[in-house]
Amino acid sequence: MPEQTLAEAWGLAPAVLGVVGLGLVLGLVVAVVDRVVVFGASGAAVEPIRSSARLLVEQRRTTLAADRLLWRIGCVAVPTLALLSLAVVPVAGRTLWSTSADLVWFNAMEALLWAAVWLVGWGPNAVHALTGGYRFLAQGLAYELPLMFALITAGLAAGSLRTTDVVAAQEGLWFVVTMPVAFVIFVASAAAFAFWGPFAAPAAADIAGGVTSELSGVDRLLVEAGRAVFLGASAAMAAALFLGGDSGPWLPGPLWHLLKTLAVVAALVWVGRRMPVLRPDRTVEVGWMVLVPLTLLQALVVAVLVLNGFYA
Amino acid sequence: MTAELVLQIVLTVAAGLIGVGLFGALSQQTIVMVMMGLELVLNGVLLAGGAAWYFLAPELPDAQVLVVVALVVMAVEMAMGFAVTVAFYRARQLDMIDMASDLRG
Amino acid sequence: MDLIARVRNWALARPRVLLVDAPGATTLRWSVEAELDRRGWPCAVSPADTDLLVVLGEPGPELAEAVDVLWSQVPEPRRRVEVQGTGDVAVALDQGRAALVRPAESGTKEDGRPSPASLLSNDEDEDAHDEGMGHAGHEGMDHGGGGHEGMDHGGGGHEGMDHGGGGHEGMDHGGGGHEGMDHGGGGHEGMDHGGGGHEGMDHGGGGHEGMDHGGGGHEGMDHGMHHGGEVAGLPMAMTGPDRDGLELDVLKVALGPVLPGWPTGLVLRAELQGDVLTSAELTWLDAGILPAAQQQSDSQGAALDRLARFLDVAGWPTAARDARRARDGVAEGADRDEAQRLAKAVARRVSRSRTLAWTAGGIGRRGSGGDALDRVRRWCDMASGQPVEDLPAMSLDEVAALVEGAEVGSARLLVASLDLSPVSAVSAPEHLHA
Amino acid sequence: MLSDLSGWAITAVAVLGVLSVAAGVAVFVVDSMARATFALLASFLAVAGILLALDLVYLAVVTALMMTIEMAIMAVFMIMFMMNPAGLMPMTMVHNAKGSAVTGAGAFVVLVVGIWTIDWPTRDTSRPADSTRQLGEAIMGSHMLVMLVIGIGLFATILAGTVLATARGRYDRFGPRLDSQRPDDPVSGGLRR
Repeated sequence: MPEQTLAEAWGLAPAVLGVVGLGLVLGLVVAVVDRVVVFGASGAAVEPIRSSARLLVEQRRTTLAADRLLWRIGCVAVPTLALLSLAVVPVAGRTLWSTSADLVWFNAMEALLWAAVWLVGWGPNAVHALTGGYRFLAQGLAYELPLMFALITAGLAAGSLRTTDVVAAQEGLWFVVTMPVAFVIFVASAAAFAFWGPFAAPAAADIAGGVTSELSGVDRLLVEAGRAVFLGASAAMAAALFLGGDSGPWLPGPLWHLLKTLAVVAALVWVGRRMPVLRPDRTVEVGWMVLVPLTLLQALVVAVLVLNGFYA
Repeated sequence: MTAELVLQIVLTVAAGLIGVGLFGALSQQTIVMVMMGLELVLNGVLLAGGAAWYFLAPELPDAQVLVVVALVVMAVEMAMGFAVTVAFYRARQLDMIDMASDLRG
Repeated sequence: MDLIARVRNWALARPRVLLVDAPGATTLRWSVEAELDRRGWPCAVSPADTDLLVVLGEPGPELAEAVDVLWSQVPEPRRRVEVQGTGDVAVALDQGRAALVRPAESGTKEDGRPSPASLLSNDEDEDAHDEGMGHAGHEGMDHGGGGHEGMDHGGGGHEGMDHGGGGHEGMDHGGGGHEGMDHGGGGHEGMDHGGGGHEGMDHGGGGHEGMDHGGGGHEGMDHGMHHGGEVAGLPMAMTGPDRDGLELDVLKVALGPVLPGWPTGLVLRAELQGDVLTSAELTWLDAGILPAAQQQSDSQGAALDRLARFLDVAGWPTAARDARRARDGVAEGADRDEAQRLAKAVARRVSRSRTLAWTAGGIGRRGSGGDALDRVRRWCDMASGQPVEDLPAMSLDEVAALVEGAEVGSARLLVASLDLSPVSAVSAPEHLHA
Repeated sequence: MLSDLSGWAITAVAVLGVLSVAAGVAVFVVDSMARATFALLASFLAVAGILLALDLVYLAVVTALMMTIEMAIMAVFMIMFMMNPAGLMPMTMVHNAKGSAVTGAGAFVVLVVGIWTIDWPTRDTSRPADSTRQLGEAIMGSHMLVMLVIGIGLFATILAGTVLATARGRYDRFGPRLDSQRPDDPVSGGLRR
């Protein structure tokens, strides 16, 4: 265990607060960029905060015979898991807490997010929300494996599941050069797990907002914030795993990481908002039939490179 | 607390999970609920395997491998269980074990 | 206090608006949408997401009832605004927002409307309601079992909404959806009362058609469903055949009459298995007393409007926004060239989009000729000012036949790709735009 | 070796242990299928937490990952097949409850007696620096046979499960002569239309 974790360096409470704050900032960034693209620039930076405040003054909706316990658990779990997935993203060369299986941790948080969103759809006992929940299950199942393989590919090249090691392994060459497919699929799958943009079918307008259709007040704020934070965390993770994290000339490392994260967010939103929502019955087949083999092929290529000593 | 005591506590928890799981697997009528009982039993095995590794033989990977095997068994059990349930339901519109007593041989 | 009021004012500066356009209020809707776009007020997609409920024109009795249900689902703070004519759009919206910000006045009693308290009250209240009903063994309530409430936003008739508790019958009586729903928390746990018809629902898209013991709505018997036997005096779930050969539970739903991008007043009643619709049936609310169809004077604007609504459903907000702006520009005529350019651009963008073709293609092909995508492309041609061929009219029954066996998403896209207006319930002409 | 497991860790293990058993009991107590499924998930997550405290990071995280996916799928199946998905009709669907309870309790008692009477050979042995690496090297080295069998078993499961669960074969999709250009599916996917 060479390097310290953030929790050891700063103390547990400040480190946790710092990461939570960072997560919220990332979520805000995602919301602002999204808004700029969708509605134009006017007052974009304020608007997400304003709608958060609006949701805070709003009453929480209760529906009849709702499974209130599971509903509330789901609503709270969505942002919590998004923040937990940020715990293994390196910030300033350190992660909030370091395990020997960081990449799997990130993946596990994603899987838990999956269950949490399903609960949000199930809880209110309403047909649109439940349809959204089903859609999310199908979508999540199809994109879980590509995402897993994309993560593992980066770990494979670095010879470690620890994110700080992965960043360190990119000193010579960013991983995106040798694993562009894994990078793109990672970002796309992250969007699918945040059911954002073209993958927003679980919360699409055709089912009146889907999993979010019965949410109001704090509940909606939690879920929407969780989606944004998760997207931001995934962008930061993508920057760390494939774009060399905080490596870069002149500027301090964390700033580089932030810039790369912003670039990933901007690219994602710019591309994602150019297309309509993709219907799950179409995307799911692509996920299984195209993306899984592609990521496996990518992993194979990387494995051959590893054996040739390319990354050494 | 000695290591042995902690080990015994953890193993007792595992035994509790196995006991509850056995009760569930034997008493439930719905196939899916039976599977949940079996999953609980395997959950206890996971826990016992982890405790055995930590307290008894951390220098050997065998206990860890056992846990991996238990996880895989769970996955296989789930997949096959659901496949059988679907096939069964498709054929006979039933999902309860007692309704299939004619399969007794 | 002043600070709180200010924060509130700031937070609600851009309320989310749910538009309900009564038949005949199409042009009014255009001007309201243009005004909302100018102000940057977003449109809500569900009542839970709504601050201002804006009712345009004069809804008929059935639609008004549906709007009341919709209103009952809007969380506080909320305000209902009725707009009758084009002139007072901005004033009405301003008044609505001003009233929304004032905390004291946003009470539920202001409209003198019986507000279903259990839907809107907070948790404590709801618990009190549950207990208040005093049904022993009423566990299911808390376990999130029973009635599918809020199945459709503004689901028409809200029938079977008995506050008392006894028999309430299912769907076959008029309005849309909301079966199994009773605000008091009583009736749908029918097993305790043994009373009238009771349609409990279960989540899995499975319609527990609890057969009543007393008489009442014997629905579902004619679907050839199987009885799983009786448990605790109640029959088990009814199932129906589905396309995968599994006889799974069915859930009765009603889509409409108010949904984003959906022709207001149209109600789709169907059985839902998972997310597949079967036994679909389409009706218009207030079918008997529909006003004469508003002849769309501006076919290009109308095409752009339809395009925008389709894009809403297809989940393409940027394109939908551009289509709306082009429509408003064409309608207002202030900057015609610019509007024409925008209209052409958005039409080209949509008709050439390969992603849209990939995701929305092939829907509803079985019926007459082209699929949803072809119809949308036809609108794109219309929107960019090109002459198009007339399409044969499509009656509601034909649409229902197309919807049969489609998923909810496909059904929504399908309906959004058609030019359905209330008048077609009677004579079924598709407007001839040339 | 006890210095490894701090007081906090022991407390966490105890709390999570109680939680896992309580959640396990809840599986068979609650009326709602969704709640039963997620109670089981809670039990798994508690066990994963204990494994985490026992320094088995990879196994803990993988348990959470796999079990979450399993439970999410299970919830859907459960709701598909159960006539009582959400506690609408409180009913017991058990057979031989007494015998089962006796069996379960009996197994528990025997195990507990064994656990508390055996003299466990806890030794102060060297702990590997990285349990994940230890496991990885084992299944890719000395225990590779296990991995091979697991791989084959999972692959066989995928095939067998699909064959069992689907009612449609290639003749249904491509016609009796398998000469149809497009598969006749209820819903066309994203690749072939």
